[in-house]
Amino acid sequence: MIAYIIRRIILTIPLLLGVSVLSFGIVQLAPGDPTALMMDNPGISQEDREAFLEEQGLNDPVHVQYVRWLGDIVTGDFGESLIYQGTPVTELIMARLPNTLLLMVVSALLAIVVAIPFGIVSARKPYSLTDYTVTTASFLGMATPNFWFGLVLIMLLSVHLGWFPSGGVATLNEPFSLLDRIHHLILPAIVLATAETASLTRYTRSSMLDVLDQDYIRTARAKGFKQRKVVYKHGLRNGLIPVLTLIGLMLPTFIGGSVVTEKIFNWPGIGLLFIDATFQRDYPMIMAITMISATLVIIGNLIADILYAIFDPRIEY
Amino acid sequence: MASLLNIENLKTYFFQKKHVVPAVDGVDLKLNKGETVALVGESGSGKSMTSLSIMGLVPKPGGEIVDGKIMLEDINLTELSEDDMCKVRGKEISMIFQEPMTSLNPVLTIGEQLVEVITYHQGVNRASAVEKAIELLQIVGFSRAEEIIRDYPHRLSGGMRQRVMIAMAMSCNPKLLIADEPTTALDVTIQAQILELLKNLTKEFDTSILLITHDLGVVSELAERVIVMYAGEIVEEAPIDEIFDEPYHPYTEGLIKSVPTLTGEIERLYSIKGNVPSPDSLPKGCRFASRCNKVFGRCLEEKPQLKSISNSRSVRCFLYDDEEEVE
Amino acid sequence: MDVNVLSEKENVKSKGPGEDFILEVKNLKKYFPIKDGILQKTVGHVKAVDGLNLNIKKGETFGIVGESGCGKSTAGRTIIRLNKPTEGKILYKGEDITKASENQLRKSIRKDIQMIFQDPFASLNPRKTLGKTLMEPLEAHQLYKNKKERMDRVKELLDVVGLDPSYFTRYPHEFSGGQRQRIGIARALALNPELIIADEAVSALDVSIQSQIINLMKDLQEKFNLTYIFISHDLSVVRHISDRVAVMYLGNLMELADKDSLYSEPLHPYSKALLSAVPVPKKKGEEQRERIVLEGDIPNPANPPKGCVFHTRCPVAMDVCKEVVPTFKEEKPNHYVACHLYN
Amino acid sequence: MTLPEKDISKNQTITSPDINLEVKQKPESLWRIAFDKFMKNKLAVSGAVVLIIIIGMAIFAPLIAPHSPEEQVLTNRLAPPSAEHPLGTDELGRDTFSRLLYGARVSLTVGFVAVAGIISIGTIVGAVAGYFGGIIDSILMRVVDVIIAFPQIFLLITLIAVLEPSLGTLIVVFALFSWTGTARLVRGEFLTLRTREFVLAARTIGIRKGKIIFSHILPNAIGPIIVTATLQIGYVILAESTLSYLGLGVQPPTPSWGNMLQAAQDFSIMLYAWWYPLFPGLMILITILSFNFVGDGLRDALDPKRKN
Repeated sequence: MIAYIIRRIILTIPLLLGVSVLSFGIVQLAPGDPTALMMDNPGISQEDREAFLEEQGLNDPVHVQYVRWLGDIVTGDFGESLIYQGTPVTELIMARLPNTLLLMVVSALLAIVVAIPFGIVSARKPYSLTDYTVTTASFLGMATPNFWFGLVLIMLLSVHLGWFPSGGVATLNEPFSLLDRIHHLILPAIVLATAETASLTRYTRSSMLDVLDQDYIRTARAKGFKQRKVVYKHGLRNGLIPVLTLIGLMLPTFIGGSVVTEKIFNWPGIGLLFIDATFQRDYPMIMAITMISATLVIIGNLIADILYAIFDPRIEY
Repeated sequence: MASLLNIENLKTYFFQKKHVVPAVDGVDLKLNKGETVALVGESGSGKSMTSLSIMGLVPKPGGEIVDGKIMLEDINLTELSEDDMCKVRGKEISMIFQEPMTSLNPVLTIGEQLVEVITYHQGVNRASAVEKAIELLQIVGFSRAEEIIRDYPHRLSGGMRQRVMIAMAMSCNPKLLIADEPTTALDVTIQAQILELLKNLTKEFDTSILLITHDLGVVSELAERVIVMYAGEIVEEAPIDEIFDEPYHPYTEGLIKSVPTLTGEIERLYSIKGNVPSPDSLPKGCRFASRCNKVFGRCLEEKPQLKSISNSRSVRCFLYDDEEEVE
Repeated sequence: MDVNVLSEKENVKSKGPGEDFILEVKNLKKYFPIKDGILQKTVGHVKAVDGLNLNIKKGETFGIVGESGCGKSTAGRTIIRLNKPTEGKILYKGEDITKASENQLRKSIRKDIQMIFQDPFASLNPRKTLGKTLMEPLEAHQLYKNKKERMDRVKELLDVVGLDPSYFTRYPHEFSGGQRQRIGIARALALNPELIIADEAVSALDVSIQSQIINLMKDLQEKFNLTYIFISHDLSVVRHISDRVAVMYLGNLMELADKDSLYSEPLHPYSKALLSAVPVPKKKGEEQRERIVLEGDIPNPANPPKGCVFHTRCPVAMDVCKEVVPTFKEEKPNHYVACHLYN
Repeated sequence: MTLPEKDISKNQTITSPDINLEVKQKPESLWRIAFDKFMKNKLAVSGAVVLIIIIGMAIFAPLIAPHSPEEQVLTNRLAPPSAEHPLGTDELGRDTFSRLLYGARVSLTVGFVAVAGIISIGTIVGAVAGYFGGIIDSILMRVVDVIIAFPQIFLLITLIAVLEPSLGTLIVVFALFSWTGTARLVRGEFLTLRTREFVLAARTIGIRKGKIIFSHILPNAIGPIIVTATLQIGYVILAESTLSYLGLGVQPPTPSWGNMLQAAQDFSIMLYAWWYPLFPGLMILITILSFNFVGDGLRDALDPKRKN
């Protein structure tokens, strides 16, 4: 088992290298150089610009720049932000990361807690009224654009009814209060969780339906177990093993979704930071965030794979 | 001999959007205590569906027992509630299936799967159930039973898994064991092991077996009586030592002659022409008429009934219609 | 492995004067690599076929029997070059096709050697009509002048295998298993082959259909002077259809003989056990045959036993069997066996 | 007791055709069966009808739209739905209904064109990887792994920000970075199909590689490809509207469902003109829902394992 985990971890190294090449490469596609915005400032002269380019090593060939960048990020140094001049990118990201993680973890838990029971209930009685209701809801959930859903919720529950704050992580200028934090978290968490809850429900349902069709379920029934025990003891674990992988694969969508959700709710997380960075062409920041998010995805999948191996005895190491 | 299982006029139909498929269409079947009876037929003959009907496991939605009685001693199984039926399954009647590779739950250990059925039906505690499980595994031929109970199914070969299935089926000392093609998926040398095991076990436990198979060789290894099914109906019933020498129904005869022998005395195999009729468009008369080489006018018009020819034999064929019933 | 070379020589030596072999297989091996580890290095091999020597005579039916995992199907697929052989030689009419490229094969054996597959449901392309399926080989080899002639040929083929030519435009899902197997046979016949490898060709069929197909194959053999390699796990069927039979176990040949001598007096303990394991319908007054029930399971072909591969299950195993690979030799005229009992 | 003769004569002819084939007028191809199955699925059919209506509206937008999408009537800003403006007007007094119709053109164009690209790239990569296997497969799949590791939206946002947003950029970016799922799917299909017996049979007959891929394997993999294409269109439309909403997609004044919502975030709009954000969002929802229904219906209809 340990050997398997180590092997899997080692296997991610080339993947991370590939990811770094792409993160670095995309930004190189940008026309002009990152000093373009600076030149709008009349206080900066052509000499200053040259000096800046030289200092940042931007005059070097691309591969040299890449290797240097890679060397730096391995030590956790993503360079300095071009916008928040002089502040290390890592510092800015670390300041925002807890907010994003809070939002993602809460939404993910919400999605799992809602989706799996509904998926199972749906699969136990396919084509029943419950199943149709759950299925309809999941179809709607998958088709609803989350930015619009957020907008509608804000319009209805914040603007018109005033039940929830329309954005931010906490009320400004107030001392820390857990209730206040939760109050701010509810709407963004729901918005971020909706689409994933819907697809996870569908997936759980079809996975359970598959399992309930297997020969060993018939064996369990032939032993005289009641339907309930058959579903929960013999079906559930088999049915949830593939769901585990899906949860791992959901991670990129969650991270992606957080960009939009943070934007709507003005949630000061990585996503918001990223959008601001793209509009202002803060290249070190863009590279850092894409690199970090891809790394998170890879780690997430790694964990899902390892869990899969733990839960499925058929996987041999 | 006291009768253990008595099926009367069993009809299990499948309701599809366009048509109704009579998978089992009026089957009468008797099984005595300690007896092994083989239900023989080709695919689509309704033999497996008969066994699932007895177990109350007809696939739903779609499948339904529409008529008939299934008496296990003096209980009519078709009238039992699902909860009561659960007390019969696995305890009074148990079943082993064709596919040992997929019939065990892959994420539970062998021990867990054996223990759960023992504790469930016998109300014993876990420790004694584990002991019983080890004992059962030894009975079915595992020398390292203590290790096997901690193993997962995928570590075992097909033959070993079928042994586990048999141990599981025998764990509550059932009155009836339904074996649905128990050796079809296995290699011959493994098949021989399993047949040997089944033979010894039923003697030891005094369990009746309903053996479902298409293999006439397997039938003669295990069964005392043979019932031949065709297109949802029983066409012939006979003791094992008569059927191969003197089959009555043209279908049975064709079936026997179709199989090449190990001694190779037949130069050319007999072949029954055509295919089994599709169950959603059965003919009006005898269901075998279109393939029968002794067909005559009446067969196409009228449906023959299953008729006793002697006290141990019956056949569904007009050729025997003028026979006196022998009491 | 030297042993196999030896036996090959013997096998060849024993060939009577003037006997013509359509196919010669010499020390054929097919190993499938087992990959593992970070770099997916090959850590071992499944020795599916491990030194096979066969000489197939023109016009005969050569049966290969064995249980699952014995390598019989791999042998068939390697002979027809669906697999690349790991070692050894395959000679078709004296021409070495062991290493021929797909292009060379198309010019040489693809017309002459054909295959009939096991699963009638998987062996036909579900999106092609019967007509298209049968036209395809004719088009691929540009036989016949025009479409009309090719269609005539297809109709002729359908007639030969007992299918109504009006089925030309039907799709596979409209046919029963037996009919599909007839189509598979028609496709194999389309190019007028000399050798047909039938891999479990009747195993998936119900008995009443199975006999139809067996009879058809026998008739076609007579009519077109075909040579068959008939691969099956069913000993009765193999006996019925074959002239000579080879018994395989774990990638190795155990015994090879004319069917009568093999079935009436098998020499190898495995063949004996195999034959005795087959359940047969008993007639009245017939004695219960003595049965040899083998202990245990077939070992994993990735890790076959040392010495004689059968020694772990052999009821008469000796010490020598655990160490030394037995030679495959002619114990009686035309009756070969690989067993230390006969040394 | 005498029994009648039970001898069965031996002269069975082997050429007797199996007689039990139902007589049908026309051979039923798998497409025909799939179509029939699809037509029985009410949700799928209604999804298809809605899509046809939406596509029709987009094509005939100039004929249907009551106003020009760019016509501003500054005196009539944020008007509620009325006979003149069935879905009200926006903050510049433009007719929402007309803008929705023209927005549909943008969304559908991006959806269909990008997916055409996605499917082409994905199918080619997947087919090559799946059929040839080995080292080619390993390299291609590692590339897929790398792309899949990025949350899609990050790649899209970065690229579009870097490359300047436009309709063309959107399509190219979608096509270049969303094909991975299709590639994996096609590869999987090829891996299973290439070992199927009918493909082996084609090889023993001596059919050329190219023909085997295009005439034997691909037609049997086309079902899942069509399904994924349908679902992808919905996904791309969603992604396009998200980007436009963020200001990275189609640029105003060209209307798109996403950028119409961008303008609607304003607090006062939410307070006084609730109908304005409602309709573009509903259009996106209905369109994607319809694509999902159709995709799901196709999955059931094209899956040969599901009988009836």
